[in-house]
Amino acid sequence: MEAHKRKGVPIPIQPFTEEPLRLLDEQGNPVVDFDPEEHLGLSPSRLVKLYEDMVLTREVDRMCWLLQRSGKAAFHISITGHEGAIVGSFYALRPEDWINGYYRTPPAMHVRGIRLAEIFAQLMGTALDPLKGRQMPGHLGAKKAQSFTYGSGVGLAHVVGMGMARALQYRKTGGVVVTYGGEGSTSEPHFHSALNFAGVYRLPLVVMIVNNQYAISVPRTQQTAAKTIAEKGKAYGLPGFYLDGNDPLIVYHVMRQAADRARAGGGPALIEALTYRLDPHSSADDDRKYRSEEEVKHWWERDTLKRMRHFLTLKGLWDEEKEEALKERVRLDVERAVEEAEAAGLPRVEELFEEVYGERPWHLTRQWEELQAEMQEQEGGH
Amino acid sequence: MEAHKRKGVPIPIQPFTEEPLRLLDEQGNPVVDFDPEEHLGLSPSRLVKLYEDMVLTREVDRMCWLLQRSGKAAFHISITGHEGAIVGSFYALRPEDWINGYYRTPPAMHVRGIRLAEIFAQLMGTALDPLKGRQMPGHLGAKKAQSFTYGSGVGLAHVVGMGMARALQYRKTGGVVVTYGGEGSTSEPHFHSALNFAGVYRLPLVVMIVNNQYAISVPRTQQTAAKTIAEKGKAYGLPGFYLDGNDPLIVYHVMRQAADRARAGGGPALIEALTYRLDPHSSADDDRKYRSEEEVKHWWERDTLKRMRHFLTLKGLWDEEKEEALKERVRLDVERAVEEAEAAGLPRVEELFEEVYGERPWHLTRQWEELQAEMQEQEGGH
Amino acid sequence: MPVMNFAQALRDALRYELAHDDAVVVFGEDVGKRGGVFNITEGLQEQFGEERVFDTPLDENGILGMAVGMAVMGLRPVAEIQFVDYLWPGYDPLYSEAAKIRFRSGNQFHVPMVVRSPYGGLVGGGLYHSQSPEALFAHVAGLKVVIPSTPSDAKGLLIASIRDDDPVVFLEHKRMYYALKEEVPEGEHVVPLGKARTVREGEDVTVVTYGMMVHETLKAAEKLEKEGISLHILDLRTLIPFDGDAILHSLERTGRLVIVAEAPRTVSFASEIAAFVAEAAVDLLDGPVVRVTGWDMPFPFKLEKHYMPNVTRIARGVKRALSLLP
Amino acid sequence: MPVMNFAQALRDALRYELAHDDAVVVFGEDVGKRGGVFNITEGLQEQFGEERVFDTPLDENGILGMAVGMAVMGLRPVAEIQFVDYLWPGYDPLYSEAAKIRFRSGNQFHVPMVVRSPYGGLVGGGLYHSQSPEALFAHVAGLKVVIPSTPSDAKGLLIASIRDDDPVVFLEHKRMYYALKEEVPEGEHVVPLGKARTVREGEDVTVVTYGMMVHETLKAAEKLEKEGISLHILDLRTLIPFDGDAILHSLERTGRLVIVAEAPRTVSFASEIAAFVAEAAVDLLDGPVVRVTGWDMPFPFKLEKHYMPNVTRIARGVKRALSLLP
Ligand SMILES: Cc1ncc(C[n+]2csc(CCOP(=O)(O)OP(=O)(O)O)c2C)c(N)n1
Ligand SMILES: Cc1ncc(C[n+]2csc(CCOP(=O)(O)OP(=O)(O)O)c2C)c(N)n1
Ligand SMILES: [Mg+2]
Ligand SMILES: [Mg+2]
Repeated sequence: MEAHKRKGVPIPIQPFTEEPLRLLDEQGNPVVDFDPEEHLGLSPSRLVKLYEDMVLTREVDRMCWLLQRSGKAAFHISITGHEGAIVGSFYALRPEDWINGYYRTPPAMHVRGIRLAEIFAQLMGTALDPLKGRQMPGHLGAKKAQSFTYGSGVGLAHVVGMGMARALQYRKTGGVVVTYGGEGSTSEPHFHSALNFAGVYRLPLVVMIVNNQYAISVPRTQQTAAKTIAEKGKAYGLPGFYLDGNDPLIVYHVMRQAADRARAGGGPALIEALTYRLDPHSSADDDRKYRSEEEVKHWWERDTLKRMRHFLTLKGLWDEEKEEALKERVRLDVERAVEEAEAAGLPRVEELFEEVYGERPWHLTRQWEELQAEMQEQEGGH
Repeated sequence: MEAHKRKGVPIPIQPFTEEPLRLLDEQGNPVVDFDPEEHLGLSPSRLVKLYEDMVLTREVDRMCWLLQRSGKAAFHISITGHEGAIVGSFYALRPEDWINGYYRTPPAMHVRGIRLAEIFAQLMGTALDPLKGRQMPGHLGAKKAQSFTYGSGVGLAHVVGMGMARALQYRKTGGVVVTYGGEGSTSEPHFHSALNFAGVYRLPLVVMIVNNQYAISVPRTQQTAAKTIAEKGKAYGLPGFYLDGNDPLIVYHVMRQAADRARAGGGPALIEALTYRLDPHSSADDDRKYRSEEEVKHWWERDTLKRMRHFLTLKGLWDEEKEEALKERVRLDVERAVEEAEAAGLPRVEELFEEVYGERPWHLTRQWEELQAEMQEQEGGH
Repeated sequence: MPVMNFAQALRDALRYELAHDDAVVVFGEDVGKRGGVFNITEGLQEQFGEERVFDTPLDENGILGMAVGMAVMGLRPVAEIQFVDYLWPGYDPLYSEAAKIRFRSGNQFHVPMVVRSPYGGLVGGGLYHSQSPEALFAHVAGLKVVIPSTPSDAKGLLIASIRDDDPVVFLEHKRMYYALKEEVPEGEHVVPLGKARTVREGEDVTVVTYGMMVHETLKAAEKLEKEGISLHILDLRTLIPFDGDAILHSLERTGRLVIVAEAPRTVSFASEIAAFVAEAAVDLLDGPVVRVTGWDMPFPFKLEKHYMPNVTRIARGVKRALSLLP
Repeated sequence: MPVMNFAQALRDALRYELAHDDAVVVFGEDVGKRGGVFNITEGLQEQFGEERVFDTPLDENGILGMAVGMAVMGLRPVAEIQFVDYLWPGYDPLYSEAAKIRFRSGNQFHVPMVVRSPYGGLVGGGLYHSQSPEALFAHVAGLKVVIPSTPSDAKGLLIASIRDDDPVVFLEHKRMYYALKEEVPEGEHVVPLGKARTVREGEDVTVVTYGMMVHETLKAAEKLEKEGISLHILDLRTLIPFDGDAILHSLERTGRLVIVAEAPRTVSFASEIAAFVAEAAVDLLDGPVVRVTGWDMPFPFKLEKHYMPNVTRIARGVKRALSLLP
């Protein structure tokens, strides 16, 4: 989350376009003439780091799948395919900003300053997990990383994030809140309430919709009859930007402008980043029931990682050798993190009873005593 | 609800205008050259009847206030000022259509075929009330009038009405559901859910928003940052029409077209009828706390009744004499209806226990026995 | 009779009702092509078409609001909520509309809808895939609440619920879907609402339970049998209205009462049964009424086994009811 | 000490906390310029400005979602829900977020918010302006529930609730706002959560109650006194966590228990108290535990007086507890 230098003339962007905004085409070639440093404020080294973080995120995700398949994690819900939208948007934020993520953000949370070992600890529910093993995999958040803890109910991040933005506005911190959700989350009442309140109070809120075209099996067209998700901003008097979410640079660029506008008091924004879920919905899903192999293949060919790599290569910032070295480094980091996470052991039972309220009320004390007696009996082998 | 002849070339209408659509100006002069019969399908006699029903509605409303002030009604919530929007829209519907009204529709329910005496019975909770005295004043509905019973929670009419429309679509009745609510109701989640589902399933639903510029004390600008309420249709892929709600003719005209389009399978629509609440929010409100006398006066001068009367007079369909005769007739009808409603007496206590479920379960039988014993003791004067 | 698991029995009930009453429609998130995330509605869209069995947008408020509106117009909607933990955005249409429409309309309208939803823990699902919130439906006058514990009951109670003229919340323990098999009657099979099932006859302690806890209680009964304690187990099947007579009848013999349910304890359905007995038949009680329940905390993930009532907890509860433990 | 009615006492508490802690913010429908539909927040926006006291759009989901978000960032939001009957569109942020954030975040975040809302009947308000849904909050682990019965408690408990680090649902009987007056301490006045108040000492029957029913119970006590029956009345004040010790302590003397509350009976808070006693102290009971409550039906309009617990119903309940009535 290190603050980065900002410079240059930003490339202008418009809300409510019919086609997604992009800087890179599907192969990764620039569609307009731009200089990342001058126009986006992304230095060559940061550009490279952005790519490296996308690759690391993908590798974290692959490791999550492995841990799930080997029974060490109860469940996994994948980020694969969404890295451009998620890592790209994380890069646009400042230290004073907050995020309210969703189940696809955890593998990228190292970008927000959460350690890899903590990411895996959350996945496996070990004692190193900032959430103390209280939540299923896919729910990582950490106060130190200014990342709220996601709570499973689709859409709630938007309405709670709206309240967080109201607090930042009240305290005049200059911070912005970015909430995340899939396009399915726009159907929930929470999206509606969040955008409506944000519009009325001109809150420093950016609602980031990662539109991967399915909500489990339900296709985007059955989710809403709106032409684009971005267009929903009109219902609340705020701009909606429709982006190619597999282009990390347009995501970065639009998020930065939307966030800066919001922090300056210009009010909230809605961003729709169009992408595709390359994996099944989760480890509990069978996506062959509702979509074709060809469709999935079509989108693998447009994978955001490839696009970014191609662009870096074009710019002379990347080659095969660097790619190999990166892969190796990442593999080691990931493996070490998993080991550390596993070594941490189980969370403590008594803490369950201590952290329902700030002070434990008498009835929870009694229930804890009941449980202790029960555990003793179980250990005693009765 | 008598079906009326439809003829002529309709005047074209556009969604999403910046200014409200109207056929009559603020005084009641036509703003375009149109013939009510040819262009709207409103014969001279129906045009007159529309006005007469608006006047009757106003007089019912005044009587409700009197009954409230004299203690015979616990509460009243006024339609005064909204007659053009509400009666005008009722006139556009067909016998196969349904409405899901709100607390401002009851004084106009005679247009839907509910007897005046029933309207007052609901207000006072007497045995003639179709709702058997179960609801506060302002909640009238009746199955025989294809008017669902309103339930107090702002916005719920929209989402339940959406389900009613889904049933009509499923049964292929050719009917349309019109749901009603103030502009405040567009903030509730129910509005969002209703429009989103309606868009996805292309339901025969028209959501009619009677925008009277305040939700109790909260002005429209604090309700949403959207430019118009009508614009919210874009979030759901459906047309939103912004109308001058004090012009009953544009309301009639747009509602008829929207309903006909919906019944033909063309999908749902949103209508915003801009008007003004001339009375306090309800008998429990003090509107001087949040708006000026001048503002109220400004809008009294633009009263929908005046406008319609002026237009009828222009057309040679109305004069002072007719007005006097109408007032006298209406006064008598209203008085007789109040007498009949009062004479009906109280609803029956045992029915309370019989109508929670279709069959009374044992625990309600026991509770009814408890209450009977209690009532006997009270009568016995213990 | 064919052998079916819980999921198959539910599907059989839906198929039967869809085939025999064109007022029945089935919908929810992913219930169409995908057949539901637990595959309960698998094949139904193919068989009955998209008008009868369909997907909805991701919005429980829309789902339940739509169900209410369809029901008041005379259809018999069966709405699936993907996990009962996710029902709450749609609680208003259920609480404020479905439960109150018959009453408030003076019996002009009624709401023959069913809300089916998986509930319950021990599935590695953490806070939001494990809850048992039946109390939040059972408190709401106008709703009925049904929780089956066997495949045969699942079918018979679901058919009865669909045919019932009032709104029914029908909760299915997700851990039972594929874990439990038994013979289930083919075709017409109705288990009337409001009648408990005697799972096991016994002398010493009456245990009132429902849903998956029926099976845990049976295991505890076997264990306790060896210690010379005999349990009389009642599976309520319907929580609202519950079978009060069956409870009192059994208590006449045992004089001891334990209620087993996995929901948190305070203001729970277990509390209701305890209160009912303390009010209606305190004289029958020879010892304390014991609630064996989950704890008053959000449902944990990693340590869920310490949350869920288990054989040890049930056995300890029984012993408390017998005053063998403090 | 100044004499205040219930409404003034609440306003005094809000004013005091607004003045002393800039983390406190007050909002809801019509609470700004209009001062709330019951005038509780009258004058506060003028005094503290629109950033501290403000109106919201007509959306309880937005109101409660916003409150949760503000609270996790360290503010102390006090959200008004205009009538508790209208809270349900916003139940999800309360149930799924506010109640569970401390636990699920491993204590990283907590939610020091207060939801104030008028509840209760006998105001000519019918189904949707009269309900007492405290059970639906009390069942939710992670929430606290407070219901004051006097102006002085209203102030002291509201201040305690605002300072509490967990989410508190604070219900105010709307019929008491302007009906009740008493001396209320000026300035700092904190009534700790979780402690019952002994309203009246007595020997024969313990009556546990809260909110407006405290006053109805007092009237019944006067009537029963003449018949030679003496009531010991406990006003719980806090429902979660409730003061179990005070109840048991009183029962040791009386051996008889009646709970009086206007909510519907089944799975109610009254059921919880009955269950608690049947579990913890059945030996103390010399007769049935009696729940004097509203009926299990939607709240009626015209016939509401037959719904509400009244002196006759309470007195009959007391006699049942004494086995003087069947
Ligand atoms: C309120 C609620 N309803 C249902 C679910 C179950 N569920 C989890 S993810 C999901 C689909 C979400 O789709 P989308 O918002 O498009 O995000 P994606 O998974 O595609 O990234 C559903 C239905 C839930 N978590 N919360
Ligand atoms: C869910 C809900 N919240 C609050 C209320 C209380 N209430 C009744 S009418 C009203 C204002 C409605 O404003 P609007 O929708 O603009 O309609 P209008 O009264 O102006 O016609 C409010 C807040 C309610 N009935 N339901
Ligand atoms: Mg998606
Ligand atoms: Mg209004």
